[in-house]
Amino acid sequence: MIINVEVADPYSVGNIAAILSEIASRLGTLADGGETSLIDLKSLPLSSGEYEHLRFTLGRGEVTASLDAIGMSEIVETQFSGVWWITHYNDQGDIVADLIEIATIPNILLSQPEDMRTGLALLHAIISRPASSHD
Amino acid sequence: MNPQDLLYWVRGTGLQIAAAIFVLGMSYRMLHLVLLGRKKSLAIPRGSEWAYGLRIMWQRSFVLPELSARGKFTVVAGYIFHLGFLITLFFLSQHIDMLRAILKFGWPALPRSVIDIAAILSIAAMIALLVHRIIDPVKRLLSDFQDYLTWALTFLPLLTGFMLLRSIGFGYTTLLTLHILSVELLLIAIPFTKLAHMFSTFVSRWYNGASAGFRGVKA
Amino acid sequence: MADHDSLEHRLAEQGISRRAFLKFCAAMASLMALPPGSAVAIAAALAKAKRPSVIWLSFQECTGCTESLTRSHSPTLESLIFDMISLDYHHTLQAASGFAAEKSRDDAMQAYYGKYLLLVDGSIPTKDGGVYSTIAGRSNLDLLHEAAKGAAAIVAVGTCAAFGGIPMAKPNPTGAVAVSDLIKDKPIINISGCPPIPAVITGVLAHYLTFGELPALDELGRPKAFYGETIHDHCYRRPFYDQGKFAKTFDDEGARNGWCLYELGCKGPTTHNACATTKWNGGAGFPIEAGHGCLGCSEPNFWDAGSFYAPLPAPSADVTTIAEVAAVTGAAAAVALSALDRAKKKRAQQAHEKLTVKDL
Amino acid sequence: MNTLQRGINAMIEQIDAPIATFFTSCVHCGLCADSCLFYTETQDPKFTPIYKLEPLRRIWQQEYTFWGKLMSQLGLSKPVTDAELAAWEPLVYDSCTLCGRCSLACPVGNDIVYMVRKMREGMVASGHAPEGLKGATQRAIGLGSPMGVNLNTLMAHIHNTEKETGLSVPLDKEGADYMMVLSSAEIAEYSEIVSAVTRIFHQAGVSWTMASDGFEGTNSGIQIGSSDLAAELLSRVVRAAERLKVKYVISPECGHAYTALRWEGPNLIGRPYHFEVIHIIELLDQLRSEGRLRTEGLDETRMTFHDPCQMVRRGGVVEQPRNLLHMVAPNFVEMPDAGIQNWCCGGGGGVSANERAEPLRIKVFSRKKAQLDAIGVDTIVTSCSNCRTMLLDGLEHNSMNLNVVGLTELIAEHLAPASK
Repeated sequence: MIINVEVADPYSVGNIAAILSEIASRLGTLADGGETSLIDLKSLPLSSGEYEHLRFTLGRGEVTASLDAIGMSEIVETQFSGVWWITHYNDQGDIVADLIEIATIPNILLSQPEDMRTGLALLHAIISRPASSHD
Repeated sequence: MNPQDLLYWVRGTGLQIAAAIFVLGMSYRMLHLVLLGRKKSLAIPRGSEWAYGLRIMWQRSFVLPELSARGKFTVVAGYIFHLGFLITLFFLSQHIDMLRAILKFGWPALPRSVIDIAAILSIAAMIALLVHRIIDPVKRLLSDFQDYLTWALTFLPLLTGFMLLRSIGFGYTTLLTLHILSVELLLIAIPFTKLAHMFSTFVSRWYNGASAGFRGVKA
Repeated sequence: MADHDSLEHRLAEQGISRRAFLKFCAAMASLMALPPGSAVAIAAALAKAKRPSVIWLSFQECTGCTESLTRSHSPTLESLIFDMISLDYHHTLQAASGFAAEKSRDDAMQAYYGKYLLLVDGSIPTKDGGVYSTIAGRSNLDLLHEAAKGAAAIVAVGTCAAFGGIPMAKPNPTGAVAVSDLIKDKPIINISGCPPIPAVITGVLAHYLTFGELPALDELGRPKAFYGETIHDHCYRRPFYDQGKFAKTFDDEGARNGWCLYELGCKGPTTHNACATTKWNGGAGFPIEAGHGCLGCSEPNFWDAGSFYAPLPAPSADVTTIAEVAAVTGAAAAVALSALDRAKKKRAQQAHEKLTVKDL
Repeated sequence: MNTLQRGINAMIEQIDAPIATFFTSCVHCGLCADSCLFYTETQDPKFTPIYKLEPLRRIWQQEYTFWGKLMSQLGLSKPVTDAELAAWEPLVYDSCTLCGRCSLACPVGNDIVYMVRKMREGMVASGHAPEGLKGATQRAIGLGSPMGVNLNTLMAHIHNTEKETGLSVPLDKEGADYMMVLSSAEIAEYSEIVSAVTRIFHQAGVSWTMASDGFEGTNSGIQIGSSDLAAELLSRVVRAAERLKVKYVISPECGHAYTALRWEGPNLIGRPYHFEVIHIIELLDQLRSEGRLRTEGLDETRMTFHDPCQMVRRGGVVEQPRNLLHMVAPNFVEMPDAGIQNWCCGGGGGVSANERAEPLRIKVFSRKKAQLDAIGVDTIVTSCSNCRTMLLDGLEHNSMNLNVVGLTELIAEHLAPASK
């Protein structure tokens, strides 16, 4: 027996339009020199179809970055400049945070002063180390 | 009692109490009315009591004589209120769910947009009728406390129901509880107030029509 | 010394960068259902967070809550958090057994008296002195009272601990009650659900860990961040509800089209939980997404609130019988009282003094 | 029993299933006001029909409802007082002609006029009836006619008719088919009717008679609301008719006489008649349809017909007068609201006999005036002698120069000569 499962347009439920207009309004604010902002996709009621639809609509733009820190993170500028899709994964590859950031550059990509100082200390240690120690 | 228990109570025990009072009260009141009896006329009839009585029961809902502006207002607003109320009562899918659970049969619901319009119009008509009752000299003279009480008891289910559909104000659980509770208060009040006209109207019309039919009066 | 106990320090020791820490905080914010911008505040708070002792007592329960927690799909994060707590007693998870197990609990209770977090899953039978559930010969009732005394706060995990749950369902043969029915002098946080969403358990722990206090609670003691709104409020099928499009059976056109399950008994509108957004099984979905209505498991007495498949507006008790009895009673009363009225009318007719022209 | 107790007792007696149902159904919508001449022409809310029944409603509530009885037992209800009944007397008598228009208007179907009629039973028993109506009733009982006419007056008309027409007017003829009854207004003012029916019946070959002891059809007892007195008046006609063994009694051109004879009569005397009652207009239409009533010539005057309330709304006689008018009046036009919804002349239900009500009655004639102004006629035809008097009176007060004629007379004027 074949059960014909037909899914009517999963996008017709109207949640996508609301998210897109929210993104548009925030992007407008940013373009006018306003503040950056974040949308937590996990807090929104999205069916899997809608999620895919959102991903498809926003698309991929010019920049893609990845971060490897307690699991991978994927940072993608969507086809709309200033709208970034940030997905944090854990070691097992599960999504632990899924965010839309409206910013000139996502905060997570910026190098952190603490890390810079750690790096700097390490760099100094390398410089001050005698050449002989290189085995 | 937590909100869930309260909701459960109004859906169960509360409804049983309200239904019992409503059914007992109306069964008592309607039968009591008719059992008071009337003298059978000894005159020779010119027409049928039953046929014309039954006709007026139905017809009086539609045929009304010429009216003044204030009369027209009452009739139009009254129609809108009654129709809106009945449409929301009998054709909102949630209500059909409830009735199906009791009656073991159901019928198709009307689209939500129609229900919305009916509810809004009904609420607006009720408010207009209340204002009219206060400002119109005839209605003001006729009105007593009961007229305002029954207004409020009829208005509350409409209001809470509308708030529930549109998610206005409180949370769903609270609104659903308030809505069912207000319906229960209404049910309890019906047998003791002029709201009993929901049934007795048809008996009134029959008596009126029967009297006219007996004399061969054709309106 | 204290600094060395902080999460930030421990992370640094593990070679985790500040950027990774920020990522962790973003994940925490998402987990705790806090605004996404609060990651920075979390980072600041976590820098000072301490490692609390946790004692987990399991009473009249099915271990589903623990199962739920261990099936959690963000293990790295959980492990980070569990790194940050000292789970000193959990009789299902701990390695120790027998007297050693009980001893570790007693030790922790003494060592961290007044500071430890008490987690409870399962309801507590109270009938007949609480004999219906015992651990190592001691009743749950006894254990709870003892452990509660020194607890900083109690987390009731699962609907059984929070509201009595299934053991308390009618006819409740063991006299089961919720933690909050017995303990009145400690802050209690209810994480209801059957089972609760794992991320909610960890989210609440993370909140306690981060801010050192319990999150804001609703009137039933549940964290507002997760239970503040209903399933219905965030259900992706909500637009269908608003349009009045309902599945009538589990295999009709409406069901296939993903319409609202209200008429099939979905309790989403009256159920406060985060299933619709946090979802289950690593975000795979939640019951409604699988085509079944919400059972309302995170609400009190969900087991006794009528059929899972009866729509919300349906009466939760039999109205027909009572109405039939009422109709007959009313009719009988009408017959009896109208006889009195007719007698009154007859008396009036007998008392009638014939009017004559002299009376005018 | 004092008069108040007697009045209240009468109301308790009268309250029946219809009345209980009507009061149960009333939603205080006020629509009946619009149907009442006295409200529409004065805009005074106290003339709202259902309001006129307030004391009766209270008695129903206190005596016949569960809560009302409970409240009375607990002493929480306000009993109906004599002063209250006195205050309501003008509402129940002066501003109600028992026209029954409200009973057609009520959306919940209350037969309001039925209740007013019943309430008057209590009012008159409690001594609260208008003096004018009391006087009329006393004259009717004592002298045989509310207007004081007697057999001698009638005999004079009979003589004149016999002289004028050369026909004999049968009196006390046993075994006739029909017994003609007249209204006191006809005997007093519109005596042409005697000649008219004599000629018509002669042409049509109707076997008829009048009764020397039962010629007066007007029933003041019905108007004042006393079944006891109404029965006494009615029984005179019944006795005469049954003595003469007639098959039919002809109700005169008088609305309340028709109601009394046709509908209330058997109930007043407590048994069915041994004869049937037919209105003169019904009989004439019947003769017309049988070809026994033939007219000649037409009256070109623009004329209209005033439907008496008791004939149409309370009697069901609507088509018959029109059939007759079409025989002789080519320029007949209907008034607005003609037929079942026609407006009362303002003097029915005893109002015409109630001098106190006269200013109000004249005032509310404005409705009839508006109806007449709308069609611009020269002659009003009607089939109720009381309406006829009230119309003449109203026209005079409004300086309107219109003729008012009785339908039977109009037909008689155009009667074709006997063909054989």
